[in-house]
Amino acid sequence: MSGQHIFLELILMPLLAFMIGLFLVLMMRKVRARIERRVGPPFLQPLWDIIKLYVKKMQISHGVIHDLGIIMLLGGYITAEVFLPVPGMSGFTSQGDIITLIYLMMVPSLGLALGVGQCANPNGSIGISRALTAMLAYDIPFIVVIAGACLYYGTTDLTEIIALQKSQQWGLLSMPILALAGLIAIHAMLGKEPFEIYVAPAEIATGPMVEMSGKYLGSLFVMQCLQIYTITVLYTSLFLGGGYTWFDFIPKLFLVALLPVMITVIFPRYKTDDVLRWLWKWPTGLALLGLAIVVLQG
Amino acid sequence: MQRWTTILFLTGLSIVLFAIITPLVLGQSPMLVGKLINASAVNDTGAANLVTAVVLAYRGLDTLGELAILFTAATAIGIILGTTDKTQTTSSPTAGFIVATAAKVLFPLLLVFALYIILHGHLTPGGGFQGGAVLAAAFFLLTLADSGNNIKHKVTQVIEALAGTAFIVLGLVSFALQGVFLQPWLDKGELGSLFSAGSLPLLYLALGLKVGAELANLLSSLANVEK
Amino acid sequence: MQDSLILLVVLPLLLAFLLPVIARYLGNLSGLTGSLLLLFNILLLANAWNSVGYSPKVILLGGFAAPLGIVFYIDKLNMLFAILTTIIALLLWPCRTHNTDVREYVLWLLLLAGCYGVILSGDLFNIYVFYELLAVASYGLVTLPATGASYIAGFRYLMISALGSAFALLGIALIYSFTGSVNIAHLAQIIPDHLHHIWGYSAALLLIIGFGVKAELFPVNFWVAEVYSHADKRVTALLAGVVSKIAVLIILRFIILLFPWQDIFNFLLLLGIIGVIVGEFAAFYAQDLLRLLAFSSIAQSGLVIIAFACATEAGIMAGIALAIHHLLLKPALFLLASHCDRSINDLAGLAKSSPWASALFVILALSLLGVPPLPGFWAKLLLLQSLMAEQYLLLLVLVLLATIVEAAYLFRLFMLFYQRQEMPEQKRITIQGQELYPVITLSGILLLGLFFLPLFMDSLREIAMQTSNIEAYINTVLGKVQHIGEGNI
Amino acid sequence: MMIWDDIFLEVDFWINIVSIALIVIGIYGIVFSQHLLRMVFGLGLLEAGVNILLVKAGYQKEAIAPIVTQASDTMMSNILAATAQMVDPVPQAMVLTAIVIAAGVQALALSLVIRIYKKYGTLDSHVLFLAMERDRHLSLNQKD
Amino acid sequence: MSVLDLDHVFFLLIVNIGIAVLWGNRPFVGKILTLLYILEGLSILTSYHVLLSGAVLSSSLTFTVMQQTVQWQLGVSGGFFALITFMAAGLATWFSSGVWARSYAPIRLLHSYMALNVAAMLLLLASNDFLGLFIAWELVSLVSFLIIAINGGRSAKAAYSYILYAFLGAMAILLALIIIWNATNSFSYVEVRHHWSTMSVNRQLIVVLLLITGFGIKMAILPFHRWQAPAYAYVPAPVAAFLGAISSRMGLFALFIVLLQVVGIDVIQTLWLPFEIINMQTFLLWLAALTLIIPTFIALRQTDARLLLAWHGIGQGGFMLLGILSANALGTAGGIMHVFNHASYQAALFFAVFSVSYRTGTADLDRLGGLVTRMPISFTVMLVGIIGLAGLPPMNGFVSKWLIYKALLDEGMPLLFLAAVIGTLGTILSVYKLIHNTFLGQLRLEHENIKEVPWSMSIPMMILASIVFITGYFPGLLLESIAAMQSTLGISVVDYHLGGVNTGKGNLNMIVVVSTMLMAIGMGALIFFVLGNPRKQVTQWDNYAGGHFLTSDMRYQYSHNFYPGLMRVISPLYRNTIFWLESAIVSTVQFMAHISYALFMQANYLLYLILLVVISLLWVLAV
Repeated sequence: MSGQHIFLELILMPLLAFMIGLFLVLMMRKVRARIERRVGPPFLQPLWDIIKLYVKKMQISHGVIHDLGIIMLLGGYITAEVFLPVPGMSGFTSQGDIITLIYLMMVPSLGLALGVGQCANPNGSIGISRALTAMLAYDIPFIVVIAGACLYYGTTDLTEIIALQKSQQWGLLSMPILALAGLIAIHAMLGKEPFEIYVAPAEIATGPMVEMSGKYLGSLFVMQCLQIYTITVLYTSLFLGGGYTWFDFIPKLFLVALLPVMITVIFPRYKTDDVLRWLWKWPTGLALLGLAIVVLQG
Repeated sequence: MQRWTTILFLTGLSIVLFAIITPLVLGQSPMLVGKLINASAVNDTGAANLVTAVVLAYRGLDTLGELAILFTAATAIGIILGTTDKTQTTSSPTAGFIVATAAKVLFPLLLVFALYIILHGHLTPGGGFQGGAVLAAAFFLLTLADSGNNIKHKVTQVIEALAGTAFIVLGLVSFALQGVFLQPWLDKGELGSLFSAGSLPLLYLALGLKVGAELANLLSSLANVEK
Repeated sequence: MQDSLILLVVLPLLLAFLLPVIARYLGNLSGLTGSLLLLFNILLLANAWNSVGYSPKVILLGGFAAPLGIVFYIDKLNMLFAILTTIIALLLWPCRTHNTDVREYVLWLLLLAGCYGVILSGDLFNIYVFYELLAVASYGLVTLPATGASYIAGFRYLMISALGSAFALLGIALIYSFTGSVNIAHLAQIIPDHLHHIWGYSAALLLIIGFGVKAELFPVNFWVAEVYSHADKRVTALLAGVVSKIAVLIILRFIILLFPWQDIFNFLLLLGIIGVIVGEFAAFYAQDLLRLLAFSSIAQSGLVIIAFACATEAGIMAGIALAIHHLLLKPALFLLASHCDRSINDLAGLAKSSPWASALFVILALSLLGVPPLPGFWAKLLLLQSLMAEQYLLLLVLVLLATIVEAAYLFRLFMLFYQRQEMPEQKRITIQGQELYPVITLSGILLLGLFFLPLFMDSLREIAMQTSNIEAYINTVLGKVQHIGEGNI
Repeated sequence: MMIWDDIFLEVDFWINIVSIALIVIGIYGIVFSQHLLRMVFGLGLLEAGVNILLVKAGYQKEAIAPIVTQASDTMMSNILAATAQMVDPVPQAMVLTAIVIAAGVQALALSLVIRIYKKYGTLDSHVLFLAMERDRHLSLNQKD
Repeated sequence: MSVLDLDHVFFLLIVNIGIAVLWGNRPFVGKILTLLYILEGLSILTSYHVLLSGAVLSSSLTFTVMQQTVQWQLGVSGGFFALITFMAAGLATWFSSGVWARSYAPIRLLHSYMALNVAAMLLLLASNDFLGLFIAWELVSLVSFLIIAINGGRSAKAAYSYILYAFLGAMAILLALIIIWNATNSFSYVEVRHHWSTMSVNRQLIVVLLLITGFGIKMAILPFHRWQAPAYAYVPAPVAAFLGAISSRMGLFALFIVLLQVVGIDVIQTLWLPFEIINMQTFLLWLAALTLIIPTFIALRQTDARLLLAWHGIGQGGFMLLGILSANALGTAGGIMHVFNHASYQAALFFAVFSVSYRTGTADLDRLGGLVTRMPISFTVMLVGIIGLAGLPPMNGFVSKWLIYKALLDEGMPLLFLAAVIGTLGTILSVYKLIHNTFLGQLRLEHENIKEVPWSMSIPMMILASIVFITGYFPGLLLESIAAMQSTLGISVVDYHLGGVNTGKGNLNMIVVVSTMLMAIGMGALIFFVLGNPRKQVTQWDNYAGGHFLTSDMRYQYSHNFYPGLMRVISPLYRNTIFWLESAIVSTVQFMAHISYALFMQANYLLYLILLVVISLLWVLAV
């Protein structure tokens, strides 16, 4: 792979991720609106929101670390994008496997925590402690799911997993329970309704976003798009056989993003303790059951 | 209750001891070494009284050890009771007139009797220890009679020391002559006569004097302990 | 010529008899004569050591052949213990202050003569007599400080020791009534196979308990705590270091030569291990330094007894190594501890007031504990190896647990010594220099021994081989005469 | 010589009884008594009992005392015949030493008892033990 | 320079001790000692290529006793650990050589104990057979007792409990040694490995368990972990860094040598615990996993920064053991690499925490906050440290964690993988709490005029931070010596390249990962700073407070009980059973001591003598 080819992919992958992410966010808001029997936002609304925030005159910063946190936020997900297997572009998928990806996804949450910490607002700190507790909550079932998958496939390299699924059957069919548990875990990772204590708009006063305004809030929206994209691509490549061509890849992503939205609409918000207890009880139980099946199958 | 435990304990102890002692029927014990000594004692040491032969010749070191123990006991008592100066000693009541006169009469007799026992140690039963005891009794009789004229500790100590050294020197001489410590030397003389059995009577003499002086010293220090 | 070794016993007695008389003329020289005599003893032993060479020698007392007369048996082990006793006695010799009674020297000399007699003698009753000489001399020495408490401690010590001697005498009577002889070599031929029944066992038990009093065997070592904390420091050092090891030596001779039966070994192992555990735990609870060291010496002699009780050659080697290590170490500790005779928490901050003494105490205690580079570790390693060879796993574990308890109370002491906050001025303890000379020489010997460790280990192995070789013992003592007069046992 | 034998057994039995009685009483005296003096006497009895057993070990049946009396004829042969009949002299020598040792130890014990009585005025071993501990405690604390 | 053999290093160490003891309290001596440590490190580095090729640095320190020749020589594994020791010691002495020395009275003691510690540790690392190992082991435990007890008071108590645990360990090792001696009557590793199978199976089991207890105590494996946290927290700064970095890893080194080289991992896999429930390797792995999880979640609750870090030290120790015992090339490589990584960022974190407490006087998380504006360098060092400790990509912690996770997955132990990840997540939470409560949030009034720590203290911190980043960027540097180590031990070797590892099933190239991260952060910064209007700096009181006006006298900071939700869920799990177990043992010992003392203090003790005589005679009659 020649140098500039790599460089091109380095630029192209995050951009593509951002665009697909925007459409995913749009789709989510559209579907949610439809369910709530309202029209929903126009086509490019998420993009406009970001642009509106970026062009704001008053950009309030609480210190260097506040900015550094946001940059770490964006940087973390941009790096993750490069390692995700996307049809047609290999990027650096061969240089880092799924464990690297999991850790790369933790870097942004640490960046966000640092940024919010610098704002010296206790409400922000409370929000961050809730965010990290939630991370602890949803990461455990997710890790069990990944352990099960890797054990089943025998490898932790995503491109190989996709190739295996192409030759055999989709992960969804071979490990249904794990796939289900994975879905619930992803649901929590996206910070959607029952588990959205730390990003919920109503909790804005006590959430991490309390001191974020202007382009800081904008970058958070960018992060949200990239996050949705990363998580859905990860899930598809693990259980839905990844994308052979762009035409079957995009619908899979939208499908994966669609299911959580359907659930979020009808649920109220859990408190942090209940998030912990629920996530450690049901999805983890399911995942462990799936893991047991995988292990027993040998 | 305490009474019963002691009785129980004592009967238990006596049964145990009895079980150990019974097989040793009197008279049947094997005289392994005894026979040899009986056979060779007379011509080895020339002493008529075989016990003295054993005490002084065959097992001379035991007797030396024994002497040392008595001497240690005496010195230890000397330190503990510390009767170096007689000024504060309690003046026990002077014995009655009968005891005083009897003491004066008996003292020389006892002396003669003690010396007889010591000197004839190798011929007739008795010897240094028994003679020494009688000697001490003689002197103690005097202190009993009237506590005033106490045994002069200086003198007894000197006798004691000299007698002890005499005993050891006799042994050392035999060491110098024959290279073996405490071996009976000097000619054995004919059996049964006073001057027979080589150096044994001399050893017994030294032994007797030492024991006599020591016991006298011991008894007097026990008798009049300082206030 | 090694026959002259008899002088070891005789000269101290001669000097003891003469000293009260000639002390007036010698004046303060009398202390010196004692040490001169000891130097002479060392010379005697030195030229005897290389002349003994490999085969052990015999001295016939009174020129009579073995079973008749008394016999002194000279072999490497006895010589080693004799030399060590002389060195320790020389170092601990009471220096002459204005009020020391000359009779104290007499008692020391008599004790010394008793020690030599017990080490060298090869005759059962003779050992008993010299052991008794040792005992009576130690009664006298214990009551030297003339305080009421020392009298009571002396009396209780006398009582238990006299009771022990009575049992020993009963044992000798039993043995004599069965075998008719008291010479150890002669008995060694008869007892092991003929007396292997309950009377032989009971004789063995009585003898071991009798001589166990001085060897600090478990049930009979109640006197140790009282006597060591009330007696004079040099006497305690001598008793704890030398005398207890000599008593253990006697028990070693008995169980190797006279009673080589497994039941007796088990009995001794049991008593030994109880002694170790109870000793260590009592030391953990002890409130003052002297009593702590007394209990630790109970534990140490328990270890030596255990080593000897597994009567293999390795066991004997371990026992000798432990005995020598403790013999050199404990007197030094007692001399150091005698100055800080306070309850333990008054010792806080000792390192500030007398840094050298506390540093020395720490090093010696670490060697006692068995911390590797120090000699104590090698002795303990030998013990553990011999225990393992005999597959006594439980004993091994208990010994190690006891070491941990020992570490607990020793380190508690070190923490106290090196505490930061200052002690009030008047409670400060300072140890003068000249008191430390014997301690420094002793620890010097110990640490020097470290450099000659391989050489030392080989000679120890050689001594152990010679001791455990029973036939050699019988042949040298009885000459080539076999089984004199079987007698109707 | 039947009579001689059963008389002989009778004597042996009685000697055993006496010696064991002495030993047991001695031990009782030492262990169970609280009075120091009684302990010393107990010791004496114990030593006596043991000495009896020691002497008994030397006795031979129908043997005579080990003293050569017919001093007149110095013929070696009949002296040998005489000594063959003799009792074993070695235990007698040993007993001699044991008795003197016992005497020495008891004298020392008595002097200690005197000294203790002078100092504490009592001879009860429990009281004395507590007194010793108290002295020890005092000497530990007030030494400056 | 010609190949230096070990004698030069020993000589330098003795010079070290001499200088420290004689002129410890001179101002310039700290710098000389640092130079000496660095010189020693370099001397090993120069002859490191010899070690890599499997040769050995021999020394003339040998003696033979009981037909055993005890010889000291440094292999590649010893060399690797020695490098870490010298790095830690050098930087710690550098930290304490400057201004800090004036604030610490017994500086002479500190320098001499540090020198003694390094010497003892090198002796341990160079030991070549069981006897040499045990001698050095006792020396190390004694000397670390000294250095732990340096502050007196609280740390003296911690040191006392440490030395008791250490002696328990030492006795366990001695027992194992004796059992081995009985089977093979030799102490050399080769001989023991050769004769190992002659021992009966349950004796092998006992020996392995004893060795693990013995060495595990120093590493604070679970049942014996109570002594380490206070011991490593209440000591002065350089000592805490040194101990945290390397001291408890001596246990790991010994375990690593004994279990892998002598006993062999295959033997451990075949050894079954009684009743065949679980084989030894799984038992140990689960023990290591528990040692990772429980201390980490205890650390979560700590309010004192030093204790929090000390508890994390114990947790990461469990992680290393997890790696080493995974019997997989990647796992062992990860385990050893984690030793280096942990040494680097633990020391950095301790330095950062102590520099904060040097300036503010306290390390209590509830009384700090907002210091990032005042102490930027300490903040960056702590940031790098916590990213390393949490094991996030750019730093070296991630590489060793990745290796161990990959090994656990490849070996088919998903539950252990889960346990390890739980441990890591707990680390991330507690580590964020550390940096948030000290540096972020509201700056307190009294810390207004806090300045950054002087250069002599901040340079070592920065060096450590850079080491953490560089070894993260190029893990090959470490993997090279680790591969050499694995080959000398005869276990499967990891195939590495400068950037990382490529196994067949998913590989890692840190050069790519880190460079993409830097590029991505560059892009993020580009987007963030270029687009949108210039930023306006705002003071900490210009915050949203629901309409209230923030004033400086009101403490507007959230740091106490940082994870309330999590704590409510898992607080029932904190039952500290080990604490009750420990105090139960202590009270039984005291009770037995009281009994045996009373046993001796008897007025009428002759009774016991007579009882013994009667009982023994009865026993004789019964026989």
